[in-house]
Amino acid sequence: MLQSAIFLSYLLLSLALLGALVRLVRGPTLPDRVVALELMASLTVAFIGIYALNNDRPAFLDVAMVLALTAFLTAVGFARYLEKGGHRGDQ
Amino acid sequence: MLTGILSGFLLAPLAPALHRLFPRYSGWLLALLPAGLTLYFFSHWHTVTQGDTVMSRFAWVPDLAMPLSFMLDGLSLLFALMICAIGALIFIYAGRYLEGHRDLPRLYVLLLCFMAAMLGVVLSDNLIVLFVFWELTSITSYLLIGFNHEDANARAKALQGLIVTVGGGLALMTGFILLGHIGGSYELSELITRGDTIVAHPLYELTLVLIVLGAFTKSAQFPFHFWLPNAMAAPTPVSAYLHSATMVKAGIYLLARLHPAMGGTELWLLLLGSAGAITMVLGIFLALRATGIKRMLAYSTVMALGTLTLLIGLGTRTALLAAMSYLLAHSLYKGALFMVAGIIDHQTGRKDFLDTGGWARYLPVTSASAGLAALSLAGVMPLFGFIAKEQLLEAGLRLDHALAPLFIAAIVIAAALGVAVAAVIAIRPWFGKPAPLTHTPSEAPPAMLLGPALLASLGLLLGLIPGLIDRSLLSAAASATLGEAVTQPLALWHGINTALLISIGAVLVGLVLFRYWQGFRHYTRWADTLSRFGPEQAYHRLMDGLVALSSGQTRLLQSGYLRYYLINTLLTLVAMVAAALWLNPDALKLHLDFSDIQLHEGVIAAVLVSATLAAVTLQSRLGAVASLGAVGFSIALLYVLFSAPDLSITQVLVETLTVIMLVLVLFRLPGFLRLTRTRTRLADALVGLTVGGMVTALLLSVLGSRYHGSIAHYFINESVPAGYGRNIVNVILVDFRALDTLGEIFVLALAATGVYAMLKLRSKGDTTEPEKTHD
Amino acid sequence: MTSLMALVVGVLYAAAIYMMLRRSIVKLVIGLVLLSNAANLLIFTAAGLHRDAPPLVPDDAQVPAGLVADPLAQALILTAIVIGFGVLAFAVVLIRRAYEVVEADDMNQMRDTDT
Amino acid sequence: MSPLSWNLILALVWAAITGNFSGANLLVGFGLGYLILGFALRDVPDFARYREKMPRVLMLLTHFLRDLLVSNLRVAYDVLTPTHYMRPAVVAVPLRAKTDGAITILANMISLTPGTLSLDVSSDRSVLYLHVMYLDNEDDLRKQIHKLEDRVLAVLE
Amino acid sequence: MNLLVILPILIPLAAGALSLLGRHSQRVQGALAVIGSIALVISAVALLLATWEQGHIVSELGSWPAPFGIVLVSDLLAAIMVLLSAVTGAATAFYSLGTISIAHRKAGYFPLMHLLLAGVNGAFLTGDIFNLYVWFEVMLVASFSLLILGGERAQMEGAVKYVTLNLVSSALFLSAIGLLYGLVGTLNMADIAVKLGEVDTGMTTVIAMLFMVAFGIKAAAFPFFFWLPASYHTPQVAVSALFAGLLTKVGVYALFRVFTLIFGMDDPLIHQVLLWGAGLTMVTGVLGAAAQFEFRRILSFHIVSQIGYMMMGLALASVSVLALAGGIFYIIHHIIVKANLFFVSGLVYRLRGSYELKQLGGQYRDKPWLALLFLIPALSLAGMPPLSGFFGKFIVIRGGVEAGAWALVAAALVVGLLTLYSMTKIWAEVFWKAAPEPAAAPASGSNTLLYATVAGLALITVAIGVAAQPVLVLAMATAEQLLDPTRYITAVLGGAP
Amino acid sequence: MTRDRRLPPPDRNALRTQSLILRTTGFFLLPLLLLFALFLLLRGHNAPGGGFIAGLVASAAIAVHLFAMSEAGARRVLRVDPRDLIAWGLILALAAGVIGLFSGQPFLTAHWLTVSLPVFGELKLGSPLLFDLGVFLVVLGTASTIIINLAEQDT
Amino acid sequence: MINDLLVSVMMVAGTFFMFLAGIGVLRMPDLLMRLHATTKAGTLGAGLVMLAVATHFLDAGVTARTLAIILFILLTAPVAAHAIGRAGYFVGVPLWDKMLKDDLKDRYDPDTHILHNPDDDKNP
Ligand code: NA
Ligand code: NA
Repeated sequence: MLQSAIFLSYLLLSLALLGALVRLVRGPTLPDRVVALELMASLTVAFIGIYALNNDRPAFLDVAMVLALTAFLTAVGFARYLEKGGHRGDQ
Repeated sequence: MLTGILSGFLLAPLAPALHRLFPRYSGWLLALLPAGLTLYFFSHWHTVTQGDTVMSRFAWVPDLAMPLSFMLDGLSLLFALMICAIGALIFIYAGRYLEGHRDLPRLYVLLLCFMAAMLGVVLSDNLIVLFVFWELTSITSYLLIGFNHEDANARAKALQGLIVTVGGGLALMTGFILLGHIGGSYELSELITRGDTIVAHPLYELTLVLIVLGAFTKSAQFPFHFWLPNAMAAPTPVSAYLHSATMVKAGIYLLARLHPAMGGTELWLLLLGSAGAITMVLGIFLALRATGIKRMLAYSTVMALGTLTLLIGLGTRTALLAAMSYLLAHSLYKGALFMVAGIIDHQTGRKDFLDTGGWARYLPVTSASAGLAALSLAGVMPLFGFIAKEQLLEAGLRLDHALAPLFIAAIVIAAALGVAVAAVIAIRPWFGKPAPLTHTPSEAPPAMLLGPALLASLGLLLGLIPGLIDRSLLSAAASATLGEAVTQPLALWHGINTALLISIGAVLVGLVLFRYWQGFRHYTRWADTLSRFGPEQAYHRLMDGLVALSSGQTRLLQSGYLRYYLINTLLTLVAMVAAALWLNPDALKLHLDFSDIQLHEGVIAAVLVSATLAAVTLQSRLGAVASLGAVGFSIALLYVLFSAPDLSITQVLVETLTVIMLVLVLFRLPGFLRLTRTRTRLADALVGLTVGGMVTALLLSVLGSRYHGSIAHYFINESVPAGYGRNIVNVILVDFRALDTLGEIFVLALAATGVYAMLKLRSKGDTTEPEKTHD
Repeated sequence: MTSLMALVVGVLYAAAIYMMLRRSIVKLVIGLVLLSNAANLLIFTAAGLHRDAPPLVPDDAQVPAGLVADPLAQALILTAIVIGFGVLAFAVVLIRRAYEVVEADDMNQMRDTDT
Repeated sequence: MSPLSWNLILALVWAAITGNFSGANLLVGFGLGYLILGFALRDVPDFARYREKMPRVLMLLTHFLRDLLVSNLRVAYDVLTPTHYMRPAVVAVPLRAKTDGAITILANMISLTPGTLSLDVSSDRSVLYLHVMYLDNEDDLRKQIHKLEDRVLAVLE
Repeated sequence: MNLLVILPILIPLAAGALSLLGRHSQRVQGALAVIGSIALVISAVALLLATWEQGHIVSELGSWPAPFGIVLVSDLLAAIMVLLSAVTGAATAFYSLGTISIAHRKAGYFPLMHLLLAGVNGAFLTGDIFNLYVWFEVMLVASFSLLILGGERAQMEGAVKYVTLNLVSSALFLSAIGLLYGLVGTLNMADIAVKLGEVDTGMTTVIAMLFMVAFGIKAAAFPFFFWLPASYHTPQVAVSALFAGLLTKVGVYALFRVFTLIFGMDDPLIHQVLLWGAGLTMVTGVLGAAAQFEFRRILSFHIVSQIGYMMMGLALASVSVLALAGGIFYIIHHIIVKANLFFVSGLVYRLRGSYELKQLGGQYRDKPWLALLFLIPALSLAGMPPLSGFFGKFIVIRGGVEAGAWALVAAALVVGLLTLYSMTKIWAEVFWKAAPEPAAAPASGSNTLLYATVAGLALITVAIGVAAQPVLVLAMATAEQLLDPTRYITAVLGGAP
Repeated sequence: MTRDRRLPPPDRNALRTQSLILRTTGFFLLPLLLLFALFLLLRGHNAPGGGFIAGLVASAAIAVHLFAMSEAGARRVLRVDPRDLIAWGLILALAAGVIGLFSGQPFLTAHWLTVSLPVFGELKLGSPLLFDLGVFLVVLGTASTIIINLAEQDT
Repeated sequence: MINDLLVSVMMVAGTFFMFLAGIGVLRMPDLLMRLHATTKAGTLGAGLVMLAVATHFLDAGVTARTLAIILFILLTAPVAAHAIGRAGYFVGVPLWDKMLKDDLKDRYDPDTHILHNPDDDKNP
């Protein structure tokens, strides 16, 4: 059962990842892409969680921890760029 | 002997100080060195003329078989005496000629170095050491010719001389290396005993051609003759020295020196004979066409050098003795004549024969010296030049060779034209209608008269009493050149023979030519047209071509387009790898196996590739940056999936900081423009795919051919027991391979310093101070 | 999976080079980032891929149980990542300053120094 | 320095002296620190009300988690239903919370609760701008926000 | 003895770190520059002497045994290179004290200089291929930072190309290391040599090509030299000199090291590629210079050209020991002479305010000593006897004749002549020609230190020529050592590898 | 208008440009991140972490503060010039390597002290840990130098 | 067994929410609505997965770490959403045309960066 659940989880995460990827590529605006990137970071956290669980490797949770704590910086950076008037036409 | 040679170099740096102490007598004082050296070489007169050789040897670079070894035999002695004796006169002359000239001390320095280098050339026993001095003469003569360095013409001519002589020198060096190789020694004293071996060697021809090329350039043989008259840009004392006894004679010396080792073959005769004959005819013809005093003298030197080359080429006993006599005679009269030319210029300011005339009464000593020297040039009794010319004719007449008629013709033509040239020199400035001058010229000071007078008188003295040298110095020199003893007396009078008749005929024809000198010049104007296709033009074409070629190459290679540089680099890489694979086809192992891929792995790889493509294709810069973030996350996930937690964390963090940096920087930069055409982009994509494909192929091949276990097992086993850490990667980083990490943190420190410097240190012209941040 | 990774690495190299050949210096920098990642993944793959075997020693053992992934390759890559970061930081600021003095993001306008 | 900071420091000190920086140990350290600050040091003015606050924090968290769950079910609904059911709007909600900390916590919690997303606070801190997915009744919305605000203020004031 | 191997790295590292810390104090910076560079020279001399005595000195860093830990290995080549870098470094330090502005010092000039030397020495001494990469990067980033110090437009433009192409080289190097590690699972160069000897795979040659390109870019060999002429004339002249002397030579060193120790020169492809590379590098470099009319650009192109001579020595190594020794002799000569010529260009710039030949002139009249100090390295560069360059060229060519590489010998000869052409061009334009217009106000400050530096290097040039024998003995011993890699391998891995 | 007295006085300029929410969260995240960085540093020898990773996380903390507050604020957090951090980090790492030289061992030879603590037994303290601390400082100093100086150019 | 069931349920639920976030970010009509999807679903999804991990290992250390992760996500996700949403709104990303109301419209002054409250309109 656990194995099926893990498989299902991987599948769902993979699909979500593809969704985020499509949004990242399609945009249409920079904030849209950033939202997609943030989601990818969250998905990565979840991915690592499933992986750690599946392989009994709690050590990898540290990766998730770092990601959870720092990924939002990217969004903040992009936001700063936008608010400071960085190239408006650049979507 | 080493001291003797080095003394010139050692005195050189002191010359300016000496000049500052005794500005009026510096020439006389400096002349003491060559005079002393002359005496020193005279001290060996007896030994050497007996046929013995004085050797001396000091270690220098034994591993290159380069001892400082010197040899004083008849040939060397003849040259050394000329170099030192004429050198002494030149110093005295120059001290007066250039009195008050601000660069006179520098001239002394260069002359001393040049003299020392010249001595080195004629005394060296070792080929390579000889070459060292040979090149030194080229360099010092370059600096001497360019003495009037603010004159663009002087600079250009100096360069011309240098390029020609050093170019030949390079051939010479190779020739010497080969000669040493095939002769089994770099010592001349050894080589001259191994002539048979050398001549028989398969590399002989190549060696000879290379060496002869070196000698010809130095001695201004056709087609390299053009640099010599152009070297007249030098001040007169320099010309006098370079043309009489030294520089240009170095090539002659070398040919004479190598005659026993390399001479006597058909090729030798052909090369030297033909070049010499052409050069002598061409030289004297051009001399007679010239009107500039120094120019005419210079071309007559070309003729003399051709004559000498021809004689050495003939290589017979008579020819070689003739060569030695001619050599000495030429040095005496040419030295005198150049100094006379200098006196004319110094006292009257005239440099062209056409601007001279009728000055004999004002310059009695000068004109007498000029007359004597010119007669020697013309080969008129009873001067030493006559004896030399008789010998020359004899040598030609006795030659038993298919080309002999041609050589004789050349000799005769040269003799006849030579008389005309001599007549111009001996008559034109001194007699006839006085050329108008603003002031009445006065006789030159004694320091300047000493040289021409002495040299011209010596020509007379030796003509009258050839016994002073014939069986001693000249025989010894000729013996050395021939490689066996020569004891042939010289005499002014041989009775009436063919040579004498030719001589007389030549004088008559020469006088006629002098009479119709202007007519001769007029009817030979075609020569100017012809010279447009001559070797000097070739030189200019070559130099222009060089610059054009190099600009073209630079435009092509160093185009400034980074894209071009990168493509060039990468495609070369691909080509090299392809060549390696072509030669080792078994290396390529392209077994693709996708059976073990798990779903999520495949998806992550797909995301990685898609995000990469997005980063490449998105028109939004920040979108591309965001895609880079996605690439980073995918890679971090791959690191997780394949057991690299530390890498994953680092990747995530570095990616985040990278994105932040890019965002901070891109703020200022404009958006992407579509700058390149589709075709260019396709080409670039092809380059990228080629390299990418190559990397994939190599990676697969490596994975297919790996066979060794990794040294990693050591770290895995020792991490806890010896490194006291359970994170093996970290133990490697801070202990097992801490030096890598140490270097790496220094990289970071350097990057930070560079970034700081770029942001804080602005150039003076940089106006882009931080501008308003919003629009 | 190594085959797939080899392909992925190839794609990364191709993309990196394509970007570096563009005229925009910003794209050049993006190319550099990709190139650095590509080289790291190349080493990672060349050293062999191991699922579920992080090079960590359990608390109660002197050596890891069973096979673990190559820690040396990981250490090398970690070093390379950090060096790459330093270099990239430099490059990023360089293009910014280059843009400021040249006033263009176009490599083709940076040809003055080459004659 | 706030009691919470003290508590965190104590947790770290605990981890340091035990030589074990595992999460569990830090948690133990935090708990021990809470006990020390809330009970042993309750006479120190700074820590006087620290003990009572903890339960309120837990209350807040409970409510919040429930909201979070609900909001996600709502999102599930949103995502899976056709878009034309949505009634989005940007609404200004007056704020009673005055401190930066309170406003921030409130805003962040709002972002994680059903149908609302904090966009920004006006520069004079009087109004919070929200993006709402389903604007049925503005007053209901304000009430709902104020209820959350009360709970936050109870913990912080 | 362990200490001697690490000191040439440790001294500049420490000097750099302390200099960074004391960046606000000019006195500290100056003292560190002087003490650091002198200490480095002393340690380098000691290392060379010790290496001469012992053959190979090996230090296993961290006491971890080879091939697991990183080893530093000093053989004669490494020790010679370290000494050259120390001398160049010292010259640069003294020259810099007289020329580098306060603003640039505050921006970190001296730490960068120290660390550049550390990177260079690390590259020379390491016995580990990945560690070589790390030192390359240290050197590279230091050079990046030095290159842009000043922030002029030309510097930025040049730096973009320099940085990009060198990063490509680094990426290639790293990739090659990765592939090599994948193949043999080790990083210690001696161990790699042993293991590759046991592998029978064509991948060896393929990977060798990657290394050749990676190092070829660093060495500015044909057709990878583009970055050099684009950038070397742009930074502070002391920086140019340091780069000119050292940086490309690290690439050459790496070629010498890797292609004598790891990849056999008996591979026909490697041999051919090196031969062609050497010839084309010589010719294209010297032709590049012929079109230039800027002092430092001319010198820069000549760096490229002369890399060709060094490569020629390596290319012929399998046929002629003398050629390899010639290559080594050439490196020794070139580093000193090239740095010195750049220093001279800097002096001229201080006097006349330009590097453009057309705007220069009159220096022979005004500064005869400077003229002499130019002439010595210039003639040496052109291979005029009896200066150092003559012997370098002569030995290489003699090796070429021994090996029967006629085309290459011819190229080397012609290139020598064209080098002389370039040098006389500078001489005629800068020194002989009358100054075209009054000089811009000469740079303030005393030039005594600069003259002393230039004179010191010129003296070395003359000394290498006049006392060529000991240098040649050293070069021969080095060449023989390189051609017998088993000694290196035994020294590193012990008797039974 | 009341202001939370526990918060540092925001720059006048920064107050207007940055959101209150971001600023306040940033204030709380800073110590959290720094603590986390120290945690990663200390346990890096035995679990994922170490000087690099810790240094990068600490740099992220500085970046958070910079975005949330201001460049000056970020500098204040560090208290020293980040370039001094770099220098000290380098010196520390070098010193850790030099220790071995004094006992005649090669550079970078590790030296370990076993500290016995009354409660928790033996603790291994060694030069590699000092080295890692140096790495931490350099990474932190470098990233901070770059980010802060870049950000300062923008304002 | 019970544990595995619990773990499976939490895991699938969590990843399902994340899946929804993925669908949401793709399907939602404008930036702000996409943010709703990712912020809430992303947070809950990751949180549930982490709880599943904690439940699976039942180890104090792991639990502490998973709780830390959840805490970090709760702290950072809304801030990120706020930052992006606010920036996106202010730079004028197109919003869904069926929006009912916009109290924020024209309240932001990009020059002074002052965000006015609605009362300011009455006494400007
Ligand atoms: Na490292
Ligand atoms: Na260089």
